[in-house]
Amino acid sequence: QEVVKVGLILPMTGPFASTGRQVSAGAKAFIAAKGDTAGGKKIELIIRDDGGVADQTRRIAQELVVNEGTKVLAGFGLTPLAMAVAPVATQAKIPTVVMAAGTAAITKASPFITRTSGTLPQYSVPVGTWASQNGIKKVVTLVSDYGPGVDAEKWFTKEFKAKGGEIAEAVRIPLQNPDFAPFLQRVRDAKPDAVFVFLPSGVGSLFMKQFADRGLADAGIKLIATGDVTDDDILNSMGKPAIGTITGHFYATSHDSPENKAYVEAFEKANNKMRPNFMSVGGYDGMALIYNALEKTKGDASGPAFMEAVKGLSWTSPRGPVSIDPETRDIIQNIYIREVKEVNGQLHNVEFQTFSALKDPEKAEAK
Amino acid sequence: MLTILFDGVAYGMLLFILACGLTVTLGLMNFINLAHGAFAMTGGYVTVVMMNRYGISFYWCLPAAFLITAILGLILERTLYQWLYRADHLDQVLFSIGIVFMAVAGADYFMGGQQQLINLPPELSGRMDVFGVGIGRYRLFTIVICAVLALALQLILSKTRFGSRLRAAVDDRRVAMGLGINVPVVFALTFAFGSGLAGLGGAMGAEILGLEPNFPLKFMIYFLIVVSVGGTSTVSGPFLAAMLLGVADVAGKYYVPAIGPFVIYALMIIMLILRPNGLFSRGAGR
Amino acid sequence: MTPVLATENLVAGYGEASVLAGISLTIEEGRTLALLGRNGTGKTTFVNTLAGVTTHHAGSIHLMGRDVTKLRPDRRAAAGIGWVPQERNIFKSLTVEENMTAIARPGVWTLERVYSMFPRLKERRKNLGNQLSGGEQQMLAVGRALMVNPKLLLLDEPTEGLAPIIVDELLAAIQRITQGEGMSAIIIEQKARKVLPLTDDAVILDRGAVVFQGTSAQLLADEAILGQHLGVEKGVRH
Amino acid sequence: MSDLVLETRGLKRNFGAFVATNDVSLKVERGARHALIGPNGAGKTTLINLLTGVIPPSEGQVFLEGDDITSLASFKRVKRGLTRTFQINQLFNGFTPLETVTLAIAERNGIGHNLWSSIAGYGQIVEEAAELLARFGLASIMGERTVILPYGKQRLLEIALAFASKPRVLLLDEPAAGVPEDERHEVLSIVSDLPKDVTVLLIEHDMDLVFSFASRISVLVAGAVFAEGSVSEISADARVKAVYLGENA
Amino acid sequence: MASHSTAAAHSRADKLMKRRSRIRFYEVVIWLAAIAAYFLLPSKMLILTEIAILALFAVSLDLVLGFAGIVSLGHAAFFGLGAYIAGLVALHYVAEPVTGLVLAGLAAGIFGFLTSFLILRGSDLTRLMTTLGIGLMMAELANQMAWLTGGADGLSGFSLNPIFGLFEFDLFGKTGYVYCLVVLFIGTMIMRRIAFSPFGLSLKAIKSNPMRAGMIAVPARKRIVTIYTIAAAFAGIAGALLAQTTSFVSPDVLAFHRSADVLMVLTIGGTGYLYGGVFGAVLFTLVKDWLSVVTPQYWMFWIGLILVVLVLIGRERLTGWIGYLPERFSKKEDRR
Ligand SMILES: Nc1ncnc2c1ncn2[C@@H]1O[C@H](COP(=O)(O)OP(=O)(O)OP(=O)(O)O)[C@@H](O)[C@H]1O
Ligand SMILES: Nc1ncnc2c1ncn2[C@@H]1O[C@H](COP(=O)(O)OP(=O)(O)OP(=O)(O)O)[C@@H](O)[C@H]1O
Ligand SMILES: [Mg+2]
Ligand SMILES: [Mg+2]
Repeated sequence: QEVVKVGLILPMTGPFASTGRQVSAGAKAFIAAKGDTAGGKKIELIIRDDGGVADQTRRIAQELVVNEGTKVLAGFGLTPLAMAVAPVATQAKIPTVVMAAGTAAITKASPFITRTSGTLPQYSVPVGTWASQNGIKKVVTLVSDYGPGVDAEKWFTKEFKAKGGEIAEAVRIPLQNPDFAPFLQRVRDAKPDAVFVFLPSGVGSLFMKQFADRGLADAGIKLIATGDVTDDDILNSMGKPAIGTITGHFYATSHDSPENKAYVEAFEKANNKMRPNFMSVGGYDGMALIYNALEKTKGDASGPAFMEAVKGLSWTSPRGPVSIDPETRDIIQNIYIREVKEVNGQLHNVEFQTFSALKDPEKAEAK
Repeated sequence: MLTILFDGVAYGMLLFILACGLTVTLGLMNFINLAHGAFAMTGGYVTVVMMNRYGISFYWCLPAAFLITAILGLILERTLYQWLYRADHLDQVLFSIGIVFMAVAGADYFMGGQQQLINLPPELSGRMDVFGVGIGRYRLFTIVICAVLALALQLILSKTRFGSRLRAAVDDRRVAMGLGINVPVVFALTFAFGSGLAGLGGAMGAEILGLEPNFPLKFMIYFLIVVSVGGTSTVSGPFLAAMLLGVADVAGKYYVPAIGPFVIYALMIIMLILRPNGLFSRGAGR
Repeated sequence: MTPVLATENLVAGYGEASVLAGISLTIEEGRTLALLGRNGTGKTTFVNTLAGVTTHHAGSIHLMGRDVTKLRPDRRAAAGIGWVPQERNIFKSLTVEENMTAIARPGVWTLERVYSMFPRLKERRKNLGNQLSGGEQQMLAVGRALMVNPKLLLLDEPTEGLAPIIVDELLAAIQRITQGEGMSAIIIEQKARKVLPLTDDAVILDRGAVVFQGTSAQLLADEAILGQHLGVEKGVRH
Repeated sequence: MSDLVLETRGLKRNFGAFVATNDVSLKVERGARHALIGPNGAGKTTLINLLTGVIPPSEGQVFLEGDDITSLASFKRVKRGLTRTFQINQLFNGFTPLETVTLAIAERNGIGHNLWSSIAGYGQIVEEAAELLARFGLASIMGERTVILPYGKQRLLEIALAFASKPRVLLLDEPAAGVPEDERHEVLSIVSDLPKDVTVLLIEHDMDLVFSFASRISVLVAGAVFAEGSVSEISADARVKAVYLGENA
Repeated sequence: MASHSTAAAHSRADKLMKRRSRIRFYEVVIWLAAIAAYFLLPSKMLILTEIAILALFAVSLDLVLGFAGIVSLGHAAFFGLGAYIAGLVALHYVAEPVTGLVLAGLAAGIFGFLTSFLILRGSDLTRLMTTLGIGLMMAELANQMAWLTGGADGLSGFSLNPIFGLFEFDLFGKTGYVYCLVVLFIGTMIMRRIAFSPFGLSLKAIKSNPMRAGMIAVPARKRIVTIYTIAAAFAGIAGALLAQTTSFVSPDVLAFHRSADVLMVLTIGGTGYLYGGVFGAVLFTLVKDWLSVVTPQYWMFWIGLILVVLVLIGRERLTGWIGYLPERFSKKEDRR
């Protein structure tokens, strides 16, 4: 039986190690559930750590392709890591599945890149829609000062303003920033109805505590955010302050579907009670995409054939129905608006509104 | 306005608590211990485990974090660190970075990679209004602890013989021994004390700075900034430096957010150019 | 009476290499010993061995009857040895006063007394160790050793770099202390003629071994030995 | 005739409130063998530090051959022919004596900034270094690392290194300290053999050496010039005896 | 008699000085091994390329640290600047690699010259922190000037023409390796000349005892500025190599860990003899790569353990033997 090697390159160490952990666990969960053959080929996963450093990612990718004969590349925790691999993908014609990084532009960098996570514009826009429909007039945006943050700020603002809202102030927080005090104080002093936040997961939880401590909620400022801030993985430890936060995202552990129930159960069992979060689903669906595409090509993993098969693929993921946009190779999926609630003594993102089958708005607009 | 000042002071104090253990090991013992953050992290994890797993009160966690980290420091000093006092600085850097790496991976292995959060007792969370100035309770608590600590440290080092014995031992170990100073004991105690302070800092900082395996690497730079700007020969230097940096950083980010991230580095470089040996270097001050 | 110091066939050096080739000598209470010899003959090594900072190979050291051969240096200081190292080794980040108080032990020697012996130190007492002139450092090294309140004072070239008038005072003071207070001392000195009139006994080392042992007066009278082992000529004036 | 080589005018230096050098106006003539003595802490080393630019003065000026050099960097003073030895050896521990001296000669010849040719290619400079080392009896150990040399040899290297810069004014700070008694005079005789137009200023507490070497003596007390004169004048001066020489001299 | 001994001293001195700069046995071995690797390890080109780049970066740091004694935790500022310049040049102007390399070296050199004035004063710790601050500010700047640098997403979308229009970069990284190796070789040879020149010796004097160096007429500041500029230029060239071989630049090239890594690499290999950077780069990269394949999540622990053990047993033992055999050989010959 022939083997198709899938190289999974992720930050397993360093500040973004939790991304690597979740994505790889999701990918493994898929193989555990669906077996290791697809399209008549045996699938072999090779996991490598890039420490979140772009030139490492690129070198590892190149080595996997050249030395290990890897047919598919996958993983990529952060935008620059994916960007660094794009030339390799193009030059070697290697299908490349982005499972975590979220900046819109990635799929434009190479025709061999596809994505199973989501883009920041994709889940920032619905938050803007929801806010404007729910009596919020004046908002301060507060985002991490780097690519994804800027994306989130831009698309939320665009949607919110278009629907008649007012942005009182746009605050950006440096990536290396131990204390949120000055930024929160700025928010407080602007007296908005709500603050829209994007911060990478982990940082978000710290933010949440300081948000509560500073009494912003008491001052009548509502917290709305992208789902990264209320990452299911650590949501529980954020405690009471998180309750009531409204976020938009493509996946919640508590998503109500049989596929998801099975997924969560298997995942928690295999990973010592760790909750699967949106990153893990990116990994899981990445494998699903690879399997489906290989089934379609009957095991042909060569770049052009594989990518042709990828276009228009659709399947039911733990997060709900998803498909791959044939034009942009980006994912089309539902975005849910959720509220943090206590369920059986555990904190959960509870979905209460669905925006169905959204495309990445940036690429949609570009046309 | 005053709230910003207050926040800045509190942030500075937090920096000081975290860095003052380093003032002891780097400043007084002249050992470049980049693993300082690893001790701080230990203190943080001690608190997390005690509070979250065993439900012990935060107030008991602080002394426990100090003690447990101090004991850990003592053990490491006796087994490893003591061989490196006379090594050159690059060796110390390499060695302590090695310790950091091991600590980071170890914490990941035992505690998992995610952010650890603690829930403070209610009287420490939230904020109160004092004459219209919003004051975070925990921040106030930090300031008080820190002020007490700084004062105590200053007294121990300047008013007791222990301080001068320690510096003598650092200046010239051989002759200090020959003149009757029990150098190994002095060093071991000091190192344990410095580690203990780091642990305390970690325990107090976890609330605001967060705690995850990369803590020692992430905050190493901040400790070093405080100690280098403050100078290594006094406690009051780093204390003032921490305040200054805290206030400047917070105010900078509040008033001029566009250049916020540069403020602390620029300030550091300027200070270092003006006072290359720290705010109160013993050489220049007298 | 037990002698203050008795060494028996002492062999010591640095690491594997031995510098001292078996030295046996004794010092009685209240007596001063001039330790002479050319460059590199092991004078410093001998004194450092007594202070405990070299590698001991063989032989024994008894301090007031107590075997201190295996004691750590800091224990020896407690047992009554005060040491003025040849290179002074002032603690550079301590002030003059801290240099002395850091190692002080209770006894007749107090800060006041050291200051009255070296008024210069009192004037500079807030100065850091590395901000002293060469001679001031030398004074401080001596003062510091006295603050240990030792039974046996080891002085390694204590007059180097001192003004002539201070040299005279220092040597006279040591003579006074030893005779008056029962302290014993070993003085290493380059200028034999200068120190011999003020000491009781004398020892000359050559290649780590004792080549002359006797009273200072005997040695001073013996031009042949002085010339042979110390290269001291008759005509040198002082 | 009386050609002033080195002159200070109202030189002052404070350390905090403490005045280490107090209004020193010193004149040294070309070719002089001038000694500087005084109690410990009188400010002799400080004065040398001021003359050579190791520390800047608080007030006053320094003139070298008529030019004001008060704010000139050390290395530029050396280029103008003013150099010194240190009371406590200041050597390059990891260097061999040969490398040490070769570098000094290379700098004197202005090729120190050359970063392209190998230093070994400058045959004349190496030759000169070898000669100088031989003159100080250091030839046999020229390839050893300085730090492991016996103290006496290091002391000689310290002096040889000052010679390597071919000074026209040489300041010696207790050159004989740590050198055994019977070798002290040898060291000073090498200094005495310098060409007649080289000026030497010597600090020393060994009066045998001072009196046999110097032609003129300045006595410094508490930072200020206390007395100045010929050997016989100073050695007979009762005030100098009282503050510095003591009765034995 | 006397003239005879002077003559003997002279010939001895001549021999000793010549011996200093003689090409050592291990140097030849290194370069031969590097060439052999091209033929013997075709599947390892990428990691070898990475080693070559890191080696050049580390050797350039050695000029500053090992020779002038200036510790720097911000050397990545020059590396990163070089990388960005090379990337921008390729993106907007010429895609010919050597041109980009030269321009990157120049830009980094100029930046090195400008910042060198900040590190003239102060203790080790002060310099460590000043350089660190400069590095961090550069990293933040790269993040903020997204219009030029692409911000956190990095600078991509450029590709390079064949070198001199002849040798095309291939997916196996063969061209890349040869390209980097040649640059490393030329760079090391240039730095080697500098090391054994009067200038190089004067740097070591400044490092060993700055006060005395001044007293033998060494203009310390000028020399430090010069060497810092040169080292910055080489670091910039190393950065440019990275950008060109990966066709990508992200703010990561300026990150703190890069400065720390290179310091670590150099320390492992040993400072002050140039090849320390090369040995360190080889060891560090191979061990790290091996460990991160064996245990992707916990390799840091083992690297840490290795560092600790390395220091405890004495890191000079790792590289001390390198110069030893040939040294011994010539010493014997010397005794005769
Ligand atoms: N740290 C050391 N390591 C190895 N050998 C040493 C060390 N210190 C001294 N020696 C050697 O020991 C021998 C004796 O040296 P010592 O310092 O005891 O002589 P000394 O009589 O005090 O001479 P001086 O009059 O120069 O002070 C010398 O040959 C010297 O080279
Ligand atoms: N950096 C400094 N800070 C404070 N005081 C200093 C400093 N340097 C020197 N001094 C003081 O200045 C005085 C003069 O010192 P200097 O070294 O010039 O004396 P000296 O005449 O050379 O004495 P000696 O003969 O003992 O070497 C001393 O009392 C010394 O303590
Ligand atoms: Mg001696
Ligand atoms: Mg002096």
